Amino acid sequence: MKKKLKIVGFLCNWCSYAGADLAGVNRLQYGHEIRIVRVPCSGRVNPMLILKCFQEGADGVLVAGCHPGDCHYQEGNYYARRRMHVLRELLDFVGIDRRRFHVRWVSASEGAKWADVVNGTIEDVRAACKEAPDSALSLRGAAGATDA
Amino acid sequence: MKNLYTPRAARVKGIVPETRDVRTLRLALEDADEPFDFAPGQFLELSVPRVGEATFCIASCPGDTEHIECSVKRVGAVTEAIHMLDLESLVGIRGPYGNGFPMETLKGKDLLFVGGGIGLAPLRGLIREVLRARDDYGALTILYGARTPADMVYKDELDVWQGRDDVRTVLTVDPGGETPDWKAEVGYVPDVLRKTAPKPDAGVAVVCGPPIMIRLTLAVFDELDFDAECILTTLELKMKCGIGQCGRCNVGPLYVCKDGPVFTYAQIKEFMEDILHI
Amino acid sequence: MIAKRDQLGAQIAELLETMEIVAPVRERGRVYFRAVRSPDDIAWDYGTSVNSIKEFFLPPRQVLFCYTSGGFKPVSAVPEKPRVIFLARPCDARALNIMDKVFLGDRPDETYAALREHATIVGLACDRPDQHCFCTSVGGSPAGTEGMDAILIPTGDGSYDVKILSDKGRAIFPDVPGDDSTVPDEFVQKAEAAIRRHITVPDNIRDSFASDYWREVSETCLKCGLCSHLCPTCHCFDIVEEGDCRVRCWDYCQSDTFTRIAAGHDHRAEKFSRCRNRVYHKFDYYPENFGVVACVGCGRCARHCPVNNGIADLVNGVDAR
Amino acid sequence: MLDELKQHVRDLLAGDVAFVVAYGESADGRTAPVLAREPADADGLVWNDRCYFNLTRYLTDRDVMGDGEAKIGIVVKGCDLKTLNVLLSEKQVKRENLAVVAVRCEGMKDADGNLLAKCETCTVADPDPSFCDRVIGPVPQREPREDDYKDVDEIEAMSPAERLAYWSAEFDRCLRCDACRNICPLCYCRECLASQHDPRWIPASSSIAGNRLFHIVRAFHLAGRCTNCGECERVCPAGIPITTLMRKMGSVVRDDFGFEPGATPDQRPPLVSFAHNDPDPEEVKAP
Repeated sequence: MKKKLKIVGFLCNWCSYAGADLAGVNRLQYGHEIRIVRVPCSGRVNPMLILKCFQEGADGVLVAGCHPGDCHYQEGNYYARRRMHVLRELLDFVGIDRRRFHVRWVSASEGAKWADVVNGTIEDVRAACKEAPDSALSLRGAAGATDA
Repeated sequence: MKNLYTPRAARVKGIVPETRDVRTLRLALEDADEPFDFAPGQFLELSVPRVGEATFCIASCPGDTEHIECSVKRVGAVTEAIHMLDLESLVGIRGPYGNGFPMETLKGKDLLFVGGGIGLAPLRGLIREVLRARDDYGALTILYGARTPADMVYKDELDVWQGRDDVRTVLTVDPGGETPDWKAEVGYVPDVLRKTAPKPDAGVAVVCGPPIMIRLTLAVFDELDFDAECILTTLELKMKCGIGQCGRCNVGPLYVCKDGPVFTYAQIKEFMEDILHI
Repeated sequence: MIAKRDQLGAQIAELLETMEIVAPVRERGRVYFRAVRSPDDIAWDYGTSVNSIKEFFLPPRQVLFCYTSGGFKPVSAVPEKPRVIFLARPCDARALNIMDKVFLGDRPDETYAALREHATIVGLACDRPDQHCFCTSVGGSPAGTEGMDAILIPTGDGSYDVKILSDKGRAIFPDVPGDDSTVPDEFVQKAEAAIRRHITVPDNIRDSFASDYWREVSETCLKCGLCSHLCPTCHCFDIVEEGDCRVRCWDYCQSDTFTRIAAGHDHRAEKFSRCRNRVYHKFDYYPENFGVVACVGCGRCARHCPVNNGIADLVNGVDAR
Repeated sequence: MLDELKQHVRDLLAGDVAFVVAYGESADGRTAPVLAREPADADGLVWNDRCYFNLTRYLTDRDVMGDGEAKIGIVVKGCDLKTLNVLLSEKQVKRENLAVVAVRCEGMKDADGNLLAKCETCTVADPDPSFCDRVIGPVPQREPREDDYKDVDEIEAMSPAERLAYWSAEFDRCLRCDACRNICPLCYCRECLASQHDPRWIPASSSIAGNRLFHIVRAFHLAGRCTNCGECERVCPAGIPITTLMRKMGSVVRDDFGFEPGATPDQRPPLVSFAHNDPDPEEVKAP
């Protein structure tokens, strides 16, 4: 049975969320495997939120914010960039496929880029799932017997 | 294989708002033909599916056969979830656990109930039981305090008790908590207790409330020269298993869940520092 | 009957077909009790193990039940294959009898009871205590057989004198004549003499409850759970929600969340009171409730304490005041 | 040397210092952290190759420090000074309340008498006097070997699936005893995220997924802060190579942000700062 992917997207309110909105207004098609959570800024995304998504069974996570230099709050995404870089390195080091977790910069005018980013992410996560179905962080898998 | 920790399914059959952060649940077990025999003062473990389990004293009395009642103050994850429950919600019940009040030794005695805040809950079951057989007991005094009049639980019942001439009911609110129309006492429970100064030979005192109130109230009883054997208190320390195995609710060698929650002051005096550490 | 290591190994290989075998194995230079795949994994000549065998009776994580649409479905934590625990030291085996008091008392824990019933314990008399071992001070012996179904007594040269102690033991060693189950005096004396650490549990320990001693000796404690997790008699647990299930898992009394309620009150908020409770639980409350000290002198708390402040020293020091 | 240390501690205790965190002996005669409170307590202090404890751990221990307003003394090695610098830069201790006594160090040894790995590559055996109030002992003669990060490289050379398998086996053994966290001088959070009940970020029980999460979160929280004292790995009863995880984090902040944790007492921790030319998380580094 082909499993339906679940990808959580954290989108900054000012750029990426608006970019996704633009993609919608322009009726651009992209994968529906993504669920979007709007956040004020990519700098708001605590790594714990990302890990929690995996814990609850997400197959992939995408964090998207304004391009570095364009942050609505001047520098929020610079902090995010550092943190997400460290987190990606760490997850990779413990063997969690880095294709499951992406950090992309999408501006309010980049509707088409948003569609590409989502499709690219879905493709990557699908490829990762093909090699290992579980993110290795999911507690749903580890919780033992669950009600069918 | 079954285990001790699998609860019995129950449904919420009634919800009574008591104060802004306390509500009383009326619960009915799904397997109602299986008995749920309890004594006043015993407690149960109430589960909210996928949230957790917490310990609550049974606020109803054995005579209330229709429902089991628990009063729940909203303080943490489980109690928060309990406050979100609707009628007919599924919950889990384990118990009853604990020893309960020594009803036989209370018979024929003058009784003084001292309660604070949500601490009236375990006393309420006992008071109801006592009032059911009023003639079996001596003089009854109820001293109950809360932060403000609005924080008092079981308001209807307080009215009933106040209206009875065979019960002396003293209500008090914390200094600063009184409203313009508040007619009763103003002062912390231990201070009001000192003022009302019951006699040491008054019979048995039963105390329940927040830890600080219990501690200060017991100190007042010491001042008033009460016999520590004649003071009962019902403790609620953190519990998990409810059956004396998980190891956290002990007071010295005694487990609140198994040997309590009702203790005489004499039993726990030695370990006061370890129980009511503030 | 004298059996050689390779004979026992061959027997274990045979048992592995129908049973789960737990035995000491070497990992990163230290010895742990683990389920083994082959007798070759076994560290026959081990001295002390890091973990005790309690995890095979009180699992570190046990799913109690799962939620269904209309209620609660209990989950069994008992493995299908029966289990044999090989080469358990007398201290660890005896600890099970001590835990029985809690879990097989007036409200028997079904899982614990089943896991106890399910397991056969083949002990190994101890001729390799280290400087932290003090079993003889708390009612145990390096040659003790409490809690065992059979015992192997090392006779040197990789041979063992096998003694049967119960029917379960006989089922594992059907060829051993069961007429003699005593450990030879000579071994007992030599083994007991090899225990170098001795502690005193004062009779009047209760009198020190209010002493400043507890503040002083607990100063450097980190409040971690290392000693509790390795202790063969520590059995405190937590009950938590995980996903769609409720889980019982190990907990430890030094933890900040052990006694703290949701409203914030913590009746043992200070380090010293937790430390004191830990010592009293083992050496005062447990004897009062169950007639036996909840310590078998395995020495793990001292051996592994991150700051070298073991329970043995804490209780031993009480009397010195 | 030990006499000089004892005398200095004695003098401190005779003065305005409430207590000195130092190395002494446990009741069973092993080297252990002690709190010297009276001048006479200084007699029991020790200095030997088993003084591996990083005593700065106690500087944020609320049961020990109380309100933290009293002046106290602490005995440190050069490596511990790095941790102290992190604590100072994170404003967890007040420098003016501390009498820092540094001891020159020839390296610490494990139970088998082998020099600890961190000591082989130590470059701070002779502590920087500007970070402390007193330096005691003869100048060490040891030549440090250059840190080759072999442990980290070995794991990076594995395929992702091998890495996952490797760490799964390690994390599976974790008992969740919290010893690594509780001995860590930089795990000073009043309420650890791993213990929080509401929300429950990390499961309380020991399972591979939960344990993995615990160690990932701990490594992340120590990224750019950990000074590699190695206490976590030393105390781990399961022998999990925690320092390898920490060293990987250390190499990321060093290589990508040019940051050395604990180098000075007034650094801005790297994860609460940034540079305009930081690498992009999606950038794949050349192997």
